[in-house]
Amino acid sequence: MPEWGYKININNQIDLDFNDKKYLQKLIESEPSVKSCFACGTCSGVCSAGNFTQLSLRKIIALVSRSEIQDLSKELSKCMLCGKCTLVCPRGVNTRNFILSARKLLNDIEIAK
Amino acid sequence: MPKKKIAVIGGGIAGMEAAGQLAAMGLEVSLLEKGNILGGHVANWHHLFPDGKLAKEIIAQLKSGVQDKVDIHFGAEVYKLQKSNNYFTLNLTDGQNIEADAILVATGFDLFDASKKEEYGYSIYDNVLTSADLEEKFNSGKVLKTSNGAIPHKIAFIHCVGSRDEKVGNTYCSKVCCITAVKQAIEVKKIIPEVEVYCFYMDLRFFDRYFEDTYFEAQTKYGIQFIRGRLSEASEDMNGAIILKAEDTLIGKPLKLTVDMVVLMVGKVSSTGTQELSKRLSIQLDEDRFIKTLDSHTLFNFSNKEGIFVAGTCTGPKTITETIADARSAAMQAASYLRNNSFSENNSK
Amino acid sequence: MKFDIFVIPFLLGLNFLLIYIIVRFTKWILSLNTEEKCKLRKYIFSFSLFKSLKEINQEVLLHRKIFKTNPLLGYMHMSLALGWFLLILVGNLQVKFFSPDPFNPPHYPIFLKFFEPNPPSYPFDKAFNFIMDLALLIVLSGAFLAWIKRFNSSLFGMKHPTVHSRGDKLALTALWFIFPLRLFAEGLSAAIYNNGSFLTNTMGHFFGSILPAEKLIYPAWWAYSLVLGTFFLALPFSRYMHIPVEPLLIIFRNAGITAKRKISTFAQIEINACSRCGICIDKCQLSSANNVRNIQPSYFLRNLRHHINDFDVIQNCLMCGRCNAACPVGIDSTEIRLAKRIEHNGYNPFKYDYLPSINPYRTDVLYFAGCMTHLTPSVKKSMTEILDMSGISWEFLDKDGTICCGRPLLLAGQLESARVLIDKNTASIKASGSKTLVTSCPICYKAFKEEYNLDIEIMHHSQFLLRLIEEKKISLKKSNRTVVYHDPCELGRNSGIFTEPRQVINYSAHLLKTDYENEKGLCCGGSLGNIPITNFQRKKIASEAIEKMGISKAEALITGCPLCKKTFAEVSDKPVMDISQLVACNLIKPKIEETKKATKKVMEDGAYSRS
Amino acid sequence: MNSEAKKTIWKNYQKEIADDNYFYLRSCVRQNFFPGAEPTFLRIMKEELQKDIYEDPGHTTCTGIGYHTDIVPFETTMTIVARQFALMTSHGYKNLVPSCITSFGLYSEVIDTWNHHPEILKRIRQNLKKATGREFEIPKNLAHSSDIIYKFRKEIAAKAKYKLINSNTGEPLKVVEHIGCHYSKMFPSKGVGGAEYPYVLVGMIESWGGELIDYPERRHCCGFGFRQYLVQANRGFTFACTKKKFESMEPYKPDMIITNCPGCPMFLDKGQYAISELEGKTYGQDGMGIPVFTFEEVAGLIMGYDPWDIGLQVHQISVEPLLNKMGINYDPEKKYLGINGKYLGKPVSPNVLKTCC
Repeated sequence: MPEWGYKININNQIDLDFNDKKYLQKLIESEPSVKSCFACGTCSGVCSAGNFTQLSLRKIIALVSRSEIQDLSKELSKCMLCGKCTLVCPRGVNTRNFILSARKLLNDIEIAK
Repeated sequence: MPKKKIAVIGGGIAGMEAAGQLAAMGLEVSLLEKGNILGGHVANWHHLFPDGKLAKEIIAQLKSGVQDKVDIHFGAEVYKLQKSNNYFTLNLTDGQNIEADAILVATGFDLFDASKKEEYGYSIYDNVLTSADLEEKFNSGKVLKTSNGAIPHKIAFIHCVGSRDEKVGNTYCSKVCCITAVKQAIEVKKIIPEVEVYCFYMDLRFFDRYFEDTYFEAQTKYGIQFIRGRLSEASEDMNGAIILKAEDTLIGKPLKLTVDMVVLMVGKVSSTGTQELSKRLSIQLDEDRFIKTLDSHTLFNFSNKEGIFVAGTCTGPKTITETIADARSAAMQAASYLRNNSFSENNSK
Repeated sequence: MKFDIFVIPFLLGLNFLLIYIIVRFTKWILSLNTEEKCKLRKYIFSFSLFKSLKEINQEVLLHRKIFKTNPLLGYMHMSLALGWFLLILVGNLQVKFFSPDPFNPPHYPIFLKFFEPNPPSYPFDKAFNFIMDLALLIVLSGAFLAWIKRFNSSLFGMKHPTVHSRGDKLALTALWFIFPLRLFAEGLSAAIYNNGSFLTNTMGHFFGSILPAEKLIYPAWWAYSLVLGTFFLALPFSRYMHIPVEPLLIIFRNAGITAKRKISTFAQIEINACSRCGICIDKCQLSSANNVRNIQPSYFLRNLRHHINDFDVIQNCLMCGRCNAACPVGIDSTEIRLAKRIEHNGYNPFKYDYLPSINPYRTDVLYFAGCMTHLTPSVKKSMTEILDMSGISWEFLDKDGTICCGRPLLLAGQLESARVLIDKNTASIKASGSKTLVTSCPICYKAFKEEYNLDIEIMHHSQFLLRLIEEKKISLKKSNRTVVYHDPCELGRNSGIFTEPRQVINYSAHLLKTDYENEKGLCCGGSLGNIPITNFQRKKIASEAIEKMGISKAEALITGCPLCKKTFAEVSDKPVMDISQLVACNLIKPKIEETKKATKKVMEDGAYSRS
Repeated sequence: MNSEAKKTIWKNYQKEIADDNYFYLRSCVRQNFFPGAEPTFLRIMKEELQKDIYEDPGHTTCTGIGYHTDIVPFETTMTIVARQFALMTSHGYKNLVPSCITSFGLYSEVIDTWNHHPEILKRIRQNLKKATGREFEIPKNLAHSSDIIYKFRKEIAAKAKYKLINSNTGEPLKVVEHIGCHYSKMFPSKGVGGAEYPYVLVGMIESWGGELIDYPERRHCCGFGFRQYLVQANRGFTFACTKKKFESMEPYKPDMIITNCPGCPMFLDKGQYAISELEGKTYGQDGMGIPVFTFEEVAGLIMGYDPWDIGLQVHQISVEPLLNKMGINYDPEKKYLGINGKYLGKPVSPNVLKTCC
């Protein structure tokens, strides 16, 4: 490939035609309550880790529901599992189990690779 | 003393309810409908949020209130109005003249013309429908199919089409589209359980009783996906599927999605009927082109003209429940005005 | 002659059992690590071994703990264990008395009445026969009760007894038949030879009057030998393995060997020592409030023993420790569960490289609110007010954001990830140079106590408040409000802090007793220990706890845990207060100038500590 | 697709296009990269349509590129635009016809600004007066050269020797049209057919016998975007856009692309080379790419002008396959001979993209 000082940028759009929905399905099976998230962001607001770094569970759930798993692992690894979000969620989402299941899923994918 | 007369203009649910109530209060009511059926938009709807009750049941219920109790004129539009000391004469397009002591305007709304949002491709792309088109399909009882006769795998509902959009001159919220979208999404899921349904929204407004529950059910029971982002543009691919582009504002990335069918949740705009009538009756419209009421808290059934009352969506978007309530209150106001003409003097001045 | 063909089943069973146990025990002892080995060696050659023997006698024979849970249940277990033990012991003694030769085959005393139907008289023979019959009667009564229990466990105070596996059922049936058959065989021998004492003799004459004794006696001995053999063969693979293992467990435990964080030898022994008595099932609030009955130790340990790794069972536990408190064998199943969780979730630990290093001002007392406390500002506010008024020099470590203590991660099996947070916090705590660390969150408290090694004093705020009161740093007026105190699992049962909170409350209100004090304390359901539990299930547990503690008769519910406070607040119609709130609202505020002095002092201390 | 309904939409966007007496302004990019295009346009106007069209050798850049890359301040731009207008006025013309889409957009923008802010117009008049002593009138009619060709598309069709038809099969050629962003995205009312369904090129395609391809990314920018391409670090964006368009049109198997902007054909034409070198991907038949034309070149082609006279030899994508399809006879030997018949030299052939001869 020639060295022209640039490459063709890869598309940064969320391509729902391309993304693999099976991840979303698996996660919903392991923690159904996540379906009821309405993105109020309370979780992100109380987040203990959020005091020190960019971490938004609301965004993580959104990413998962779009099956955007590439950015996910990094985000999840910031969580301290303290459980404040579980305590404040207005839709009763079991956030800790969601995070652990998501982590397990990503780990399995890693292993599969 | 002779019966007082009142003319109700508009045979939608507001007009029917008002006329029915007025007749019940012993007034001589004539109901003017420019079309040839009663029920207005509701008559074209299949079933209603939030409980899925059939629209025709509502219509039937309201009909029973006016049948043989009210003098109903079909194909009747008002083209001229004279007033001589608190007494109106309406010249109708069908040649008849009607005399009345008061007028109740219930000329309702029109659905936003979706083709005005060119970038959404309504009337250009065959698989782009409006919420009304979808209801029509429900009514037809036929299986939901795309233009090339296939069962759709993915359907997207686009909220706020023609509402909250200064580009088309409607800056207000049409109130019922969010809940209608969710209602229709659930209905589609019931017909085609394996279909993927997406709702593109700016804000979700579930203000009324049971609405939030419907939303919750849509999420948890029917797995309907909600994407917070306004549709930017739609284009058609070779097979007539629609490629949607929006920003997923919860993630902050542009998003692309190809669907087999798009449903535009068209908003409510002031009906041409309302606007023409306002000229002939010289009643005042507000900036949103809906009829201006004397006061939005208490005198919301009074137009700026004495003896002319307003009810229903001609004064802005309303749910069916609100419309019915509004019609009843209008009927009550009109009746008390007719019983004692001083009423409006006290209030409306 | 001292042999007959029919004893072979018994001998086979017995020998197999003995060999199995010896092999198994040696394996276990060898698999201990060196440190544990020397612990064990030290212990065995010390006097404190007698403590174990006493305990063995109390728990294995007399079943003291089970008596505590339910007398009838206790008697049932005791009668079986003690009675059978006596039969064996006295049986052998008896033989020693009349048989000259020193060595008798093991079956000889068991089937004595077969080999010596009417022996020449020997010292105390009447007494021996009497004791033997008495022992038999005791065992029979136990067996009878056990049989009743199968049909109506509620008589024994058990709502949901363990649902046993096929193997267990087989062993159980064998056990039921052993003693009736012994009675039958000895009875028949009494019918023929008129031997035995009050039980066998009388029953014998009764049998003789209705049955052809001569024809039946030999088959009866066969049957007796057969069921014994079957039972011994089945024992190692059934719940009855706990009979030999429990004494070993007691010795190991007293020797100070534990199952910390991994499925070690000790854990293996604990797993085998579980008798699946099912006492844990009723204690578990997942069972009582949510009808979840497959996760309790009784089943969880059975899974492990059969190498079934059911992740859902492992995850679905409040880790409240009520089962441990009630376990007659004293198995710490939560520790084992934790070990399993670590096995499952321990993979690629988190880095948390984004965490800042916090350097608090140097101070005597460091206050760590904890994540959850930030959701109960009332607690933060009260503590700040009290600490300020007390005039001591203190710092609010996690005022602007908590670095989690790590226990929630640990409870989810993320041991490595937890370590990172532990190190972070340790660093900043050490940096403060404080002598005392006070926390408002029992979860943090337990973490600081067990996971950290901070060589400073660690206190829950209830303890510290008591100190402030006793040292007259603060003074309270006693209100006449009646309150109920809820023991947070992590503070009470799991950290053993019961008295201090109650003392503090007694200074400021009237504390009502409930049926769930101290060790018996209930879980609020909010526990971070349970990962898959749904919000709905949590609420049910909380409501049930409120119900059981009888909050209705009190004016307020007092607790010492922000998580309990929030969880209860959702379902309680009475106010739920933290102990610190109670103290704060009963503080006797000093006069203005005193306050000035106090604050001045704080300032000075502050100034001092800041320089 | 309901194309009838579509017509009704673009019909809402009609603009007035003067029918004679044009003052022509050239395009920096077009005259450099498609040197045959503008002469062809002038030739058609003068010879075929007998129109009065004048250009002043003294006219300059409109500063569009400088303006859109934040180099030239708007004040300066407006003054330079004013000078162009002054030239027009001095020659007694009222109808301005720029060859460049960006100029067209910029003139529209400047005029619109002046309409809203007379005080600015006043100031600019002073600036120009002070600087050059010139005075100017705002054009009565502003139309892009493609608007002119669109206006006379039928006349041209009547005189045409060839059609946009595959002479072997008789099928109409599948044509992709690409409109420069500055044509109607800024001022939809200033473009024939508006911004969503622009018709200016479609009109030519339809009346010259071709068949329009309406593909999903039709509205998308070619990728030039000034800041994007002109800053090396941003060029990745440029070709990401170009690629997006080609990926989207590929399944429709287009025979050719027509453009009305000078920059777009450059990026669609040379972009195919860049993509092929960077990612090894080529479009069109047998790795030869999809030929790209300016509307003037296409007009010239169907009028039967010699392909090499209208400058098709400087295209990156070989045009021969299309010429063959259309049944246009040409002399391959003459491809690299200049007007004066002198040999220009032959370009080096790329690594991936196939070229003929």
